[in-house]
Amino acid sequence: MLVVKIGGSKGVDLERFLGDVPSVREPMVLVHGANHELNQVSEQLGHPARMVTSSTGQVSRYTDRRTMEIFMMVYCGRVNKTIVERLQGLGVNAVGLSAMDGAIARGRRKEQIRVIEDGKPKVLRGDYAGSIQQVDTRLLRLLLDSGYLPVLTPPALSSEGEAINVDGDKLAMEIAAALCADKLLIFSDTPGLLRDVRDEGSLIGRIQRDEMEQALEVAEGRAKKKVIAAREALERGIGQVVFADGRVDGAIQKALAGQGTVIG
Amino acid sequence: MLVVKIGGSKGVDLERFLGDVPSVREPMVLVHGANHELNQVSEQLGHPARMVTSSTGQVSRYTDRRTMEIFMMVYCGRVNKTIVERLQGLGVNAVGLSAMDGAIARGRRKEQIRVIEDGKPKVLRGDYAGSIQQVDTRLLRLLLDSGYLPVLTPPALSSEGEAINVDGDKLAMEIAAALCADKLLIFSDTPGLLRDVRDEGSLIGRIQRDEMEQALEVAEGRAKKKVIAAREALERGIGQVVFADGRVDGAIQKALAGQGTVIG
Amino acid sequence: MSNTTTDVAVCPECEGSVAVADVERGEIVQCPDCGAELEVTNTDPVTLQLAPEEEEDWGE
Amino acid sequence: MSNTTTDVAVCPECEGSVAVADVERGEIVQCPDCGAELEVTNTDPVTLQLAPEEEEDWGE
Repeated sequence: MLVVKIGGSKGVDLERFLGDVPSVREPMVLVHGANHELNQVSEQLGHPARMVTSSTGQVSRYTDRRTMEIFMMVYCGRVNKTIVERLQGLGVNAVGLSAMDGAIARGRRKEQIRVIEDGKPKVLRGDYAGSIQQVDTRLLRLLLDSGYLPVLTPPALSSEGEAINVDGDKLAMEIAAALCADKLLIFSDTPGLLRDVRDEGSLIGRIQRDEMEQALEVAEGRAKKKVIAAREALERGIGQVVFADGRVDGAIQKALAGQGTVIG
Repeated sequence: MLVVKIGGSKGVDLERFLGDVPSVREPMVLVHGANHELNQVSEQLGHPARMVTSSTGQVSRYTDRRTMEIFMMVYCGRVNKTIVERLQGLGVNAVGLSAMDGAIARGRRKEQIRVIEDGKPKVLRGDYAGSIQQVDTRLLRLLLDSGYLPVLTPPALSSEGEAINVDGDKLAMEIAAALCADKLLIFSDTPGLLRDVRDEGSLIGRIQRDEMEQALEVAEGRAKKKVIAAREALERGIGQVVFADGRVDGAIQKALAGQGTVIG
Repeated sequence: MSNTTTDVAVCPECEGSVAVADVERGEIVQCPDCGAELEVTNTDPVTLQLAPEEEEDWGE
Repeated sequence: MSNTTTDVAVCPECEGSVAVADVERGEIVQCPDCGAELEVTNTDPVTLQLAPEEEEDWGE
């Protein structure tokens, strides 16, 4: 069982990446984001993205109700269905879902969050974002057992049955843990985890389970979030986590063969 | 087995309509459009809807690739997932799908179409629209048998694996026929088929199978398309077609009880 | 007198000449000789091809 | 001297007075007496309540 996360980063050519999917024989769940497209469409619709930073430096998108509508349009509409269209065209029987469908992922909506904005500490309310508490794999197993390829995207469901923005990497990790995946492959527009984000040559090849702490020092910003997710993934029983390059041809096969940062 | 079509007309309060869904005990597929929202969002994104008319007076949306992207955002993103969110909140285990997912509906894309625009006869190419040729019910049955409520929307898939805009009512009818539905309920912002579209009091209550031809004279514009679909539905083995008011409380139960235009 | 420019193109069916004025790409004109329905495939210069058949039933 | 308007509000924890200038709704200020972190719930007049705890891990 394989869980593949393709990011919303602009550097990755989705069309080209998906060309490698038919070569994968084992059961697979594809999880995607659409961060970059969401920023563009939010701009076009006159509701530009409002990024907020927690006191510990974590950056996330303030997701008010209007943003959630645009989020659904971009993640669940444009990107999810373009992937399904492309895969169907390649003869792969894809089924596009959000994590709300069949209540796949439930989480807790943060009623209020504390952020630093324009240098001032603030409390923000009405944020439709949160963390995943539980995954129900029945729908995914039903589809996988019948030969479908689930293509999954945020949002998830809050306990009150509202859509909530959840981190795409975290969603992929929670799904992989719940499905006891052998491998979780996370693709983005870099060769993998880099010692120096500006130098694509500084790829970290291998991180054994006992080298996780050092890896945490190396990673910065978004990469740091990815390492935290990887560590938790291994603790939750996922066999291996690979951060690999989504821009190359045959990206999935290369990652399966160990190209990128292999952890565990 | 019940197939329910809720239109994209602006007059219907979706939130209110969906409140009646938990009361329905039998297996059900919900099919929806989003015509009105698509016109709004296309405007906001600076790609206003381009409606074209065939020489026989049929009006449809010229769906170029950019329009299809917006179509996916509005139909599969905003409206589909808002319905799923609302139903999950009501304790109904909804699964939102486009007709591309699991290749539910395949059709033929019209390479070129003949239209009348600004009074001139024209050939238009690059229209991602077409008619449904074939429905594969396996995914729908799999979901229904496991207690999920499929919430379905265009687009469908062309034989070349491209997304195609298909008529929402036709999609509902094709699904109902393929599932041998007992009833196909089509809701909109009118009490049912009206003798005079301007007079909501002129509701046609009942149309027996042998009164179909007269009904065709009565209906105009979009309503005409609906009667054509109803006739074909009955010929294809669907037990009954009901055109009912989507604006009232308990809309589904009332339609099941025969309120609206009952055909067959 | 509006300064419409009149072009003369060749009908692909009967090779008769077809005079057209102010046409757009994709517009359908009729050949005065054989009556065939022709599609304007280009406007500078005007080229014609047989227009596709009428087809019903499209999307929403 | 910028013409900042200074308001004085009451700290809900220790009832000490908290002078605040040019604050927005939602902003967090600290009570000079008891050090509690307070959220500005209104600005005209300024009202304060105990700010919620710090929580990690949100959406994308």
